[in-house]
Amino acid sequence: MQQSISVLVTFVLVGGLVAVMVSLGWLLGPRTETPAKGEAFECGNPPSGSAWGRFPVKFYMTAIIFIIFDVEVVFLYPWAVLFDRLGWFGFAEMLVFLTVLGFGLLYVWQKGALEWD
Amino acid sequence: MSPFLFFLLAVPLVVFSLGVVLARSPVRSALSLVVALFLLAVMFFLLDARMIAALQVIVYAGAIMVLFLFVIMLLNLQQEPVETARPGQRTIAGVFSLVFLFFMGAIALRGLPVMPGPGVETAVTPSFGSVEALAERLFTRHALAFEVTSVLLLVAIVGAVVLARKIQR
Amino acid sequence: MLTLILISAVKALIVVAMVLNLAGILGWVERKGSALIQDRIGANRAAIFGFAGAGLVNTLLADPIKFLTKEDVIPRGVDRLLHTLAPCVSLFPAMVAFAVVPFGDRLHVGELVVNLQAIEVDVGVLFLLAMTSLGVYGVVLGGWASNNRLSLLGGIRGSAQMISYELAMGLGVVAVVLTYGSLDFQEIVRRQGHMIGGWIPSWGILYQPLAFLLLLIAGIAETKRAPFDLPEGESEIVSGYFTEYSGIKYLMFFMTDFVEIAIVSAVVTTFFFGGWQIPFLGSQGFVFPWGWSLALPHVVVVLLQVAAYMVKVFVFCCLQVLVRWSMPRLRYDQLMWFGWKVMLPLGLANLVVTALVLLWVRG
Amino acid sequence: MTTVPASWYAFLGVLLFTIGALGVLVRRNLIIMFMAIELMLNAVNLVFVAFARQQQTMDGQVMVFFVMTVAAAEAAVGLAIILAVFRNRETVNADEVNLLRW
Repeated sequence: MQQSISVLVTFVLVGGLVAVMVSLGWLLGPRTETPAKGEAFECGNPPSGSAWGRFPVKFYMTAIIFIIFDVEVVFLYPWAVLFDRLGWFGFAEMLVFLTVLGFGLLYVWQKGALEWD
Repeated sequence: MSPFLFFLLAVPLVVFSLGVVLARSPVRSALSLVVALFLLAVMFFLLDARMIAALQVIVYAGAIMVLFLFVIMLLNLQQEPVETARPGQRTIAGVFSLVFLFFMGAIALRGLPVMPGPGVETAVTPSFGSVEALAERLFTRHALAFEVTSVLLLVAIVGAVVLARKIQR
Repeated sequence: MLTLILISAVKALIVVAMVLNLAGILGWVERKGSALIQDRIGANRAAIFGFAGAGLVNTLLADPIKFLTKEDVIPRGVDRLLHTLAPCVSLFPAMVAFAVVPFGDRLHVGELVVNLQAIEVDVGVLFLLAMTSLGVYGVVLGGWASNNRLSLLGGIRGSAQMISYELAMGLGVVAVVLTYGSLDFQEIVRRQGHMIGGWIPSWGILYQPLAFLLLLIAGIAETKRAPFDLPEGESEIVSGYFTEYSGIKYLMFFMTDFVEIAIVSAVVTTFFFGGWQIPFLGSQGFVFPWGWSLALPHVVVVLLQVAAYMVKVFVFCCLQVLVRWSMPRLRYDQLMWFGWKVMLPLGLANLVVTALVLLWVRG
Repeated sequence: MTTVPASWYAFLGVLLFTIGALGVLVRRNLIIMFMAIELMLNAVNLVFVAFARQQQTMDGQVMVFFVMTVAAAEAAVGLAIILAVFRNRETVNADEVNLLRW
């Protein structure tokens, strides 16, 4: 109960602050649009072509590997909290889990998915 | 959770879910989903699933949706032409959805009171929803499922790397 | 119910005021600090009547007013909603994340017990990680909604960097959680209250030195500051993902940077340096091991603890400013190499060793 | 204080699930279809959490844990497939991926 209230109150307060900041800037700032202002900034050169190009697949690979290991880390939190009560059983349990995923890490490492050039 | 709070969360939840389906640009669609997931996390929190709420944000909003956004940006999809639906596809889909909604909704609203249990209305024991209670279940009763999960993740990572890697010609 | 809401609101206001002031002060510290390191005067107009110390006040007041009255330029051909949303989703989670760190012990006011922590959740550590993991959206959206290839490059670089170091950060956090057996910040701070042998405070740094390094480095990488400032690399991609931002929205991105510094400092302080704990200060006052003691009223004790927390946080903020201005920037491949091939295995090894030691010690 | 019965959560879950299903049926963009599937998974999560609260058992929350894991694995592989499809056919439109159609 208390937990929910504190979370909701803080959300509302901080959200309100952010909204006020944005709307104040919108209200107080001048608005004079010129064609040159709306152009993308490319160090003074006129921008050429669309800004949205395709990106190397490397970034995507990073995100994909991150997802898998993020889930792994997520499983570690409850385990860490209960570690004292689980004892050796918990340790063995997690060791198996980590070993299996360790193979995953070795695989992506060996396949060069972590290499950047 | 009081009805006021419930509707305060449920109405935007439905609106943003519709946004996922109806938005023209994939980026807006993805962001609607992020907001919907965040609202769901708040709902989980209010339902005493605090750990699940945090994990919902960490895993879904912080990892999975980032990957979605990456792919949308990576493939530069925002100039996608208007989608072509086959004739009658929308009608059929709409009819099926309505029928499904009607029957499942009826079950949800009418079929549940016979279920045993004290109901959401009652207060829960303080330990309910705590990390210890969750971990205790996860690492003892569901230990096998937990271990199998690691294999699932291993397979997923191998599969994803194989699929996404550049094909050597 | 109403009192609960009021207390929560007051605490949240305190934290927000704290973090806003800290951001302003840090902006000034950074300018003056960098000038000091580079042997310049720096920010020389930010003085009042020639007194440079007053420049701080000037920075705190004049900067926001100036930013507010600047034009908010939105480039042509962008999604205007997303362009406006990006700084908001950047600042919001950062400020909420700061609110979950406790800034003092319980304060007793008559019958009332106020837990000096704006967001009191029993899964505080996870809550903080959840909020910081949302920070990546500000970067991605800012880069994408700018119609500028430099912004997009900065955004993609930034998000890949943030998610890479999030793993190492998570592993560092798990090691700490393993040591204290709790996800509650207050609990973690309380566990650091006693003295080892009566003399040495049992702060986390003694138990988890490697996790401290991991968390600090990953934290600096998450804030995207030098030596990890590739997303904003001035010499190549102008200003990274906020190149196309001006006025208050620029300030919001700027503030997010400083709030993130504050979060890293707060987390490091809480996990490894005792949070609000002061050595030898108990609930009744100071009790020194050489026999002296000094009784203090409850309010004074609590205020001292709050002050200690703020001082510790500020020291670590200054440390990060110092790091920024004394380290050369990494190359992107080095950055990724460091995150994935050094930090991640180190974090895993630290975790396994910690678990083994714990099993051995606790039987 | 009045509270909301479990059936309302169940109905909300059904509603979200239907919206997700509608998205899969109507949209032809593979990525959006995929996001609709994620929405369906989350509708189920909501029902799990609500019933866990009703039955006062943690098993429902543990199930959500596993659903999330599966969703993560699914997203990784699924998006890799979309990427592979896009590489070969330059499209993410489900109707144009018809190499195996009769």
